[in-house]
Amino acid sequence: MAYVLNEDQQLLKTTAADFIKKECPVSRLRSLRDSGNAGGFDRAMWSRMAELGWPAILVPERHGGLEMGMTELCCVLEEFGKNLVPEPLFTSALLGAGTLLAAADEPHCAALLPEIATGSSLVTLAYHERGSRYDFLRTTTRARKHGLGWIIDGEKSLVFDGYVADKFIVSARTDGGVADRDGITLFVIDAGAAGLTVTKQSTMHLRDHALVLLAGVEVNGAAVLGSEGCGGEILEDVLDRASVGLSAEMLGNAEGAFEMTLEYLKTRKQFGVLIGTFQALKHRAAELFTEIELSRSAVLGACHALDHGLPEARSLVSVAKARCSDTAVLAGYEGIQMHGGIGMTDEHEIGFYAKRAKASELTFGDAAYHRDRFARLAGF
Amino acid sequence: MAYVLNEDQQLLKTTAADFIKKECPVSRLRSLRDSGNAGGFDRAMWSRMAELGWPAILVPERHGGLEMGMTELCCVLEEFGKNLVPEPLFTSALLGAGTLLAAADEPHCAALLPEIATGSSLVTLAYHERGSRYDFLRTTTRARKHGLGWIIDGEKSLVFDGYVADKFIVSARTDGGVADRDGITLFVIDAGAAGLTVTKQSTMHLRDHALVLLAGVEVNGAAVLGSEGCGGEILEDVLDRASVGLSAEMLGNAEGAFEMTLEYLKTRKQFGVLIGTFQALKHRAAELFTEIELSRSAVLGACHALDHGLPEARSLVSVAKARCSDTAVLAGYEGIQMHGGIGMTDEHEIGFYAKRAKASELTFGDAAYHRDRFARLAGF
Amino acid sequence: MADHLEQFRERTRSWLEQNCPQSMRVQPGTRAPGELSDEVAWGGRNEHHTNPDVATWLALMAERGWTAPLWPKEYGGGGLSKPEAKILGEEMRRLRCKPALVGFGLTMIGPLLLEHGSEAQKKRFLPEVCRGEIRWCQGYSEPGAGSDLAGLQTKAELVGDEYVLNGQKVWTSYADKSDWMFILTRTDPDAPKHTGITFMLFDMETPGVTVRPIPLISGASPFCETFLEDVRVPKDQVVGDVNNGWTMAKALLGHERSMISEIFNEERERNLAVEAARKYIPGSEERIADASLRDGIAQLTMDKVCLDLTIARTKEAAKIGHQPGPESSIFKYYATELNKRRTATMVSIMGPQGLGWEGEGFEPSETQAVKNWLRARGNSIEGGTSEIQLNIIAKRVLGLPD
Amino acid sequence: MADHLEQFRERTRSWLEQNCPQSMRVQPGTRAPGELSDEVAWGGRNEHHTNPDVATWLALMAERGWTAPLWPKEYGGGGLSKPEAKILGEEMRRLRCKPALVGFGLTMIGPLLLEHGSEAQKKRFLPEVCRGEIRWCQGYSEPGAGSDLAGLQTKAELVGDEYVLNGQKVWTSYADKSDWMFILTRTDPDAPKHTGITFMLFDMETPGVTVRPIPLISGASPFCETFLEDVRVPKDQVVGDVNNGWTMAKALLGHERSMISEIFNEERERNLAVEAARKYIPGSEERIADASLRDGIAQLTMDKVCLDLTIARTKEAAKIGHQPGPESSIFKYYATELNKRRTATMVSIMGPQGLGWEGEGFEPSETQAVKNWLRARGNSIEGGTSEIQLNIIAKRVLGLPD
Repeated sequence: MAYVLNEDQQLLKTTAADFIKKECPVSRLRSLRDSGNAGGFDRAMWSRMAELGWPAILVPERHGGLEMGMTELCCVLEEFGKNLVPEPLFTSALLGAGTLLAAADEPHCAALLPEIATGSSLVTLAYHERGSRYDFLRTTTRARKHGLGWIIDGEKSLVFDGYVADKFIVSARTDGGVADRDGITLFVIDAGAAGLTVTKQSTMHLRDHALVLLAGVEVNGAAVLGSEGCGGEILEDVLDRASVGLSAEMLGNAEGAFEMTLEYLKTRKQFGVLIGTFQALKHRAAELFTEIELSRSAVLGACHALDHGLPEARSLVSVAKARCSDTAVLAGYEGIQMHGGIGMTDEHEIGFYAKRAKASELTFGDAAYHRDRFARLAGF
Repeated sequence: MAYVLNEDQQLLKTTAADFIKKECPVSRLRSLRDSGNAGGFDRAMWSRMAELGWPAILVPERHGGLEMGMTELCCVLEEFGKNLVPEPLFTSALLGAGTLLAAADEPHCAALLPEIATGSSLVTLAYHERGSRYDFLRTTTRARKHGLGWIIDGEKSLVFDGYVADKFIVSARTDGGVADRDGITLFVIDAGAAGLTVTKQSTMHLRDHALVLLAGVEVNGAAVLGSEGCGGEILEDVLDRASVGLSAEMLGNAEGAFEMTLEYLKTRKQFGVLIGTFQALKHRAAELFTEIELSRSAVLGACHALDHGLPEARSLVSVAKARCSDTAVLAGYEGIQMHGGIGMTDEHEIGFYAKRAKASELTFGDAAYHRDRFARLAGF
Repeated sequence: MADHLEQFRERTRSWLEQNCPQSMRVQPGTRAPGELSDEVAWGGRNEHHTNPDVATWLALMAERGWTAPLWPKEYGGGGLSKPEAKILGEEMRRLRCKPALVGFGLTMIGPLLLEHGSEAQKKRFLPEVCRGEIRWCQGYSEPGAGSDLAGLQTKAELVGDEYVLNGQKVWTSYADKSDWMFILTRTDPDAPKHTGITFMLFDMETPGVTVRPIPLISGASPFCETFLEDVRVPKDQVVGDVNNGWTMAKALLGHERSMISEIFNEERERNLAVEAARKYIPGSEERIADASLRDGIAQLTMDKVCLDLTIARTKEAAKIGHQPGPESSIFKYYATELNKRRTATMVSIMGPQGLGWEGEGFEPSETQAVKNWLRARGNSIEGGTSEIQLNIIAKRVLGLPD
Repeated sequence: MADHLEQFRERTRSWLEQNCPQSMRVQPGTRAPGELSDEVAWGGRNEHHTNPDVATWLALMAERGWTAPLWPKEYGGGGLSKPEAKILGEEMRRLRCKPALVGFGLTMIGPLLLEHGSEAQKKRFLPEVCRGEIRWCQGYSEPGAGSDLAGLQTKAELVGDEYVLNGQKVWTSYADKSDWMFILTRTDPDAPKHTGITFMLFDMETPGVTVRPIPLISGASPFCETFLEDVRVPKDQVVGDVNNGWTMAKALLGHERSMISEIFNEERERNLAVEAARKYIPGSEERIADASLRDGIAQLTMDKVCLDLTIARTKEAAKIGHQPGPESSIFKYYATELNKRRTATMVSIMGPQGLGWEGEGFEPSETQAVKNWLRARGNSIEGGTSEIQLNIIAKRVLGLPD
């Protein structure tokens, strides 16, 4: 079965759905926000999730993981998206473990993956720079040789969960021009390294992003992840996976917003009747349902292609990211509009879905970017 | 008043509307088509229209015309569009008289405009070539000097009313590369010229287009319209006016299709109720109404700018052509869909509107072409 | 068991290799939805093929009952088990054999008779269906009852042992080429509209039946109007119970919907739009030069991928025994809307050449693209309008109130 | 006559030149819809301005009655004729004078009292309005009655000479800054819903009134909830007849709609999107490098041109005496939908910088663009949802049946 979950996958998904519904409903996001929680999430909750094995999903068994695939990880991420769960599964499993796996660097994997799998260490990826838009190759951060090690200078922006991460994987240019594919090297750097400053960034979707400043950060030669100059390829691989993971989250966003909206259509009365009886709203709801089903297929298709190393994987990644971006944003928009006045207020959760969806759309390339990438891959 | 018709304009429009409603309702188009009418239109009817002064609208008084502007011409063309009237007002007033006026060539104007004004001569413009898409500068037809005259070779396609025209204004390259702006020269050629072959083209919207083959056509030096090599500029001017004229027709198309559809919504019953009570259809009808009102403004705005020689005229031409193309096609589509099964059949006139709208969309540049032109004119 | 199946496979393969004419093995080309192909047998007394292999292939297959492999042998079928029928299908695909017979007899009225028909009806009609001797058309829609099918008005009054039919049907595909019609009639005008409908069969040569083809905005079409004036139908030609025709109509309707959506799977549009763009838009050798169209083509292609993945997902679910839910309504809705966009984009790509209707100055591929575009406008009307599909999704899938 | 007007113009001009403070002549900047500007007087006891010229300018203008130039002098107005008022407006624009006073008192409740108020009410309230001593808010919407305004439930029971109000109002703009509220209440619970509604006025300091601001998805907002618990309103504060409040509400609602659509005219977005694109999309010095966004910006700009032309057309028609028909409903609908698209495009142009909410790593223009985008989502809800606008067009303009 390529696009239908098997029993194990279904069980994993149901377990996640039940746990999250009970422990992390969307209302919890507001409490965390309003309590001014610095980390944006709850460490005790994250430990419980680690016990359920979620950060270990992609990690090979030899490093203490479950050695499952993107399909399984996306089952859980979709449930996270449905309830806007703030715990850093996406960061840990994809940007952390995912980058280490894409680099296939055994020493670093052996050192870090077991800690990631148990949730005891949070590793994130610092690649994005202001002004680079969606071009992950555009890197002005520079690393220059210094004895047997390196000195790194630059700034990284919107680093996922950067404010609470234990380690950063930082992309820096060791060769080539600012937008070249070759000449980018990845470094594993401790959050406590001298010269590294982390500033929390306040973003609309309440994820814990950070600005990371590197001012003469010194690392030794072993800090290089993979090999020198090959960071571009690793980034493309991990960002493809991350795009699909985020797509699964956005699918969940759309479902969560849509469920909430359907419920409202079935209970809210105006002009003496339920607003769900208005045909114009019915048709829009049915159209949105159609988009959600197509988005689900796109995520399943991309996961299948990645898990089986199919040649069309990159194209399907772009299909999923474009589709899910459009659907999640539409679900947020329609959710607000159909809720009417209450949907405009900060008191109601529907607005959270719209913000999260828009933020995810603008991460790893929006729909227009991925349509263009799809066309390039197809040669037109 | 820039965008509201004055009393004279209103009178002209009402006269045209009344005449056309009575004499040329849309059902007449089918009769003409099914009778296999070679010219696509009725010469007796055309004479009556000439008596009303319509082909003389743009013609200066000194050449026997009414010396009015685009606003007035578009009032009548809109009514033509509402009923898909096949008589060649568009061709005669814009492509014929319009090109002569744009060239400001007094001898040719004096010779031809009086005949055009009375409807006794039909002059058309042969500029388009297969493979040139919307680039009116792309001209492979060549004219080479021969004594005091010229010899012309090439092929022109989709010449408006070419099958029944008395004279052609033909663009040919006398200098420069195939897509250059300079080096295009316009020639006035008699339909009976040796070497000129006219073949009728059967198009979906039942306009009388023709393929015009020029094989060693000889003309004398006086055949040049305007001056040698300046045809590119003249073409841009006349095609701007023609685009607005066609936009007015498309506005009429949209109104005609919409009226027919509204009538159907108010009389057709399904599931025991009038289909016009279905909210989803109501909302779509209201959206279409909005588009039509915006299209009307776009046409009025472009006419005003052209008539007053405003600097934003070219931009407004593109606004009108893009908007009216989208609206007319939408009105045709919604018309067919809301009519249901009967809308799919050749028996019902709603399909004629969809075909005409699409054909006009694909003439002088579609909406995407004009968005791009608008952006270029605005410098982005 | 497995041995038996393996032997069956080998026997089938060798029989097919020996008997399927070469001209019936060509891979089916792309054809426009609703267009008649002259390369396969639709059956019936009005059919004539220039290629004699069509008739030969039909006769050979019918002799073995393999035009309807799963039907009982006594009714002219093959009497195969499901695994055997699957093997037959696989072997036919392997050799690229065309089907020996297609049409409503096999896909619609046959299965209905098997379930709801009387023994006499099965004996009378099914063998003729299997041998391709009778071609069927469907008399459902009426001028006054489009989306509201149950609002039909064609009257059938019982006079003695016969029903007397008066009324008019529209959108009868190939009524002009068919032998018999299965029809929905109103037998009880006083009953609520979904009851009082009866399903019956009659010969198109019965006196009082007049057929007139319907030209579409795209030109000629298989659709007809059928006028019924005092058409006498013996009451043993009623299928199922009198006044219970709506139940059967619903079953067949669902079937029609899924067929229409499968049509689009045949086409491989991906490259057609790109190829056309390279041809019609100057400077498109590398990237398509019109950025707006390029973006639109990418969107269309990606939408098609999503639709195909969704269909594959449902098929997989069906394989492991999940019932396809009413979600399958999104296929009809989405596939037809997508086809409308796709065909419109093809015309846009052609630019001014998209004006062509026929003859001078246009290539056949150009005029065909224009007709495909116009024909596609009907996709979201026939077989249940898009509006009806959205109503169904809203009600049955989303549970929104009436 | 013309002489008189010419003299009036000269006197007005010289008075304005001498009296309008320089700081009140700056051209109004672009401000986000619904945001409070501190540069003009809204009036009332809660208002404080850092710039003392605001109060000076108000006092000077109010003294001449020119805050409400067309109102009768006896109520504090200017008693000007229409031609005179027009001249005053022209001269103020010429000198770029800001209005001395703005708000609901002048635009909504004042005109209503002039038409429907008792003589006592006019004498009591209108002079205070003209002098900017009383600021008004509007108590219409309720949590259970959004688009269905007439479904309101706030109860007003007559007890002796007072109405006792109980209920809750939402979307009361600036309730926290206003002195008085004009409110719709239900005085006859048994009457059909459009009757049984009464329009009345009360002081926000009356015991039992509680106000709570409503934060929006975009952050802080002028909107409030107002809770009413046994609020006692003397019955001479009823405007018009008891149970006839719906008539007045409708008149005021139409007014609110046209105000909202005018807000968008203030903005000149054309260059903002293009400028942002050049800044955020690498390689956009000549043409904007992202073709899809470039196309989208062109579409938006052209749509805005069409909307502006349509508004200009209606204004011209009004000048020559045509009544603006219900077609003006398209302004609210189209302008708000356009603003939603426009603000969303601005965020898309910024790409990842469009995630910014506040503080580190983002420029103020970036976080403001994000908030504008979120705030705009409400444009198609407040003042009558887009759905309601489409209903109105379908019914009143197109005459489609209910």
